[in-house]
Amino acid sequence: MTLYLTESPLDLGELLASVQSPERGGIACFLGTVRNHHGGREVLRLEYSAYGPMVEAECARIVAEAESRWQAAIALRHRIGRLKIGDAAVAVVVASAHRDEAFVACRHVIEELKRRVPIWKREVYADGSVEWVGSRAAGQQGSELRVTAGFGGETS
Amino acid sequence: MTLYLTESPLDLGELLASVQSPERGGIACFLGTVRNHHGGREVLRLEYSAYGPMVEAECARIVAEAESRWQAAIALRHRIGRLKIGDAAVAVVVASAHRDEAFVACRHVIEELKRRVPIWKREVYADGSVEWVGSRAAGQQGSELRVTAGFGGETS
Amino acid sequence: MPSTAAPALTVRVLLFASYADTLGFASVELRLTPPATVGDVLDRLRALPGGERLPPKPLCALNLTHVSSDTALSGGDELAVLPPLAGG
Amino acid sequence: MPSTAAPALTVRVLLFASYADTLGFASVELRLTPPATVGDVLDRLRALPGGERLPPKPLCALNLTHVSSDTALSGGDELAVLPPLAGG
Repeated sequence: MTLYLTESPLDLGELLASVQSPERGGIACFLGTVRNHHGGREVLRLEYSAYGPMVEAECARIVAEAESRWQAAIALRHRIGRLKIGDAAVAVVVASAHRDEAFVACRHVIEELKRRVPIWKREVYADGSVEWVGSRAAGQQGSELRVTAGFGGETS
Repeated sequence: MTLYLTESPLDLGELLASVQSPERGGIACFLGTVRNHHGGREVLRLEYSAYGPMVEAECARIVAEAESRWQAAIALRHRIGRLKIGDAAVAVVVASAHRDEAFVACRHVIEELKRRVPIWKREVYADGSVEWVGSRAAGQQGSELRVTAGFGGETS
Repeated sequence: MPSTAAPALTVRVLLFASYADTLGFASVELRLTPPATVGDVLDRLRALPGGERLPPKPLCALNLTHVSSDTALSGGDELAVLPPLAGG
Repeated sequence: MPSTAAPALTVRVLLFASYADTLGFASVELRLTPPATVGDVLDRLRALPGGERLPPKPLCALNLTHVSSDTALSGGDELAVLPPLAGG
């Protein structure tokens, strides 16, 4: 079974090797790396966490859909845990007979990953603050949420 | 001075390292590799040749145009000489602050290279024939040309 | 529990990232009276301290698949309430 | 050469790939009577054995830059006639 999540540094060469073949002449890749700024603030480092079993299931669905739609071989890997500035957080590699399919499928996979795959990012800023990325914005997913210290809730 | 042409195997890691920086979080790459078929025929190997000085000049123009237009750092390398099936012939790596610019610029650079950069490819087929790719088609660049054995022409 | 009621169904609820911080726990077993939907679980969560901060329509996944809030629940289901995604 | 003519200009012409095979040479110094254009060089090439196989409008580059066939030539120019490109 393919593991889409890893705590190790991403190895682009390994992903390339897993999709290359003599029939596939066009290979498009995307690497998302940790930037030193976000929303105008200086980022020191960050930590990705995930709902692991669902990441595996959802990535498998995204890859299967795209491989079938574009006749491509696709490798996808997301790193979680603590990452430094410049570290690669996500890698997508798509090999197809022609470059058009490879580019379109590669773009599609990263967009779908961002839209559907349950991974979260907590950024540590130079001013000492820490924030879950995406949780401040009052976007379609809702109201304002702020990080609070835990309390011992219970139900049932 | 950057050399865009090489006779050595392409090193994607080296190209990546040359464009990555803490401000650039989106990296799009394209690798074109030698396929084992073309136009329905089985390809055994091929040889790329080039008008070297113009390749350097035209690639520099393409890269400068795209870096300015998309605020990106771009690495571009084309291999010439004899290549085997599966060898990478061309590599484009684009790093930008965001993935949208990286994808669009990467696609643009490979399309412009194909349209503007003077490189030629001679394919050796399984049936023993040898052909300059693109020279059989009666496209916009003209009439039918067939490879003929040399003769000692002279002028002036 | 009244003997006339349908047997309660138990659902495992998972919270992540900012939602786990906000409600102060990452998982809970909830007992619900059938028929129950994803929305019923969200209502239960909203009644807890910090639960008022959940958005009107949070992303939810039932047994590892995205679902809408009117999806029906069965005993043994795993329901995850997902804060805004930030992968990539 | 008649003494009334303007001094001839010399242009270095380069052929590549299938064109070099077709005409049987890869470079030649051509002397032309000014004013001369890229098209004049192409006409001279077409008069050579194999030259009839050049397409009506081949790609041309003058001093490493793409040009059209009506571009004027100067002494010392390097004109390359480029078969259909096949890089990438």
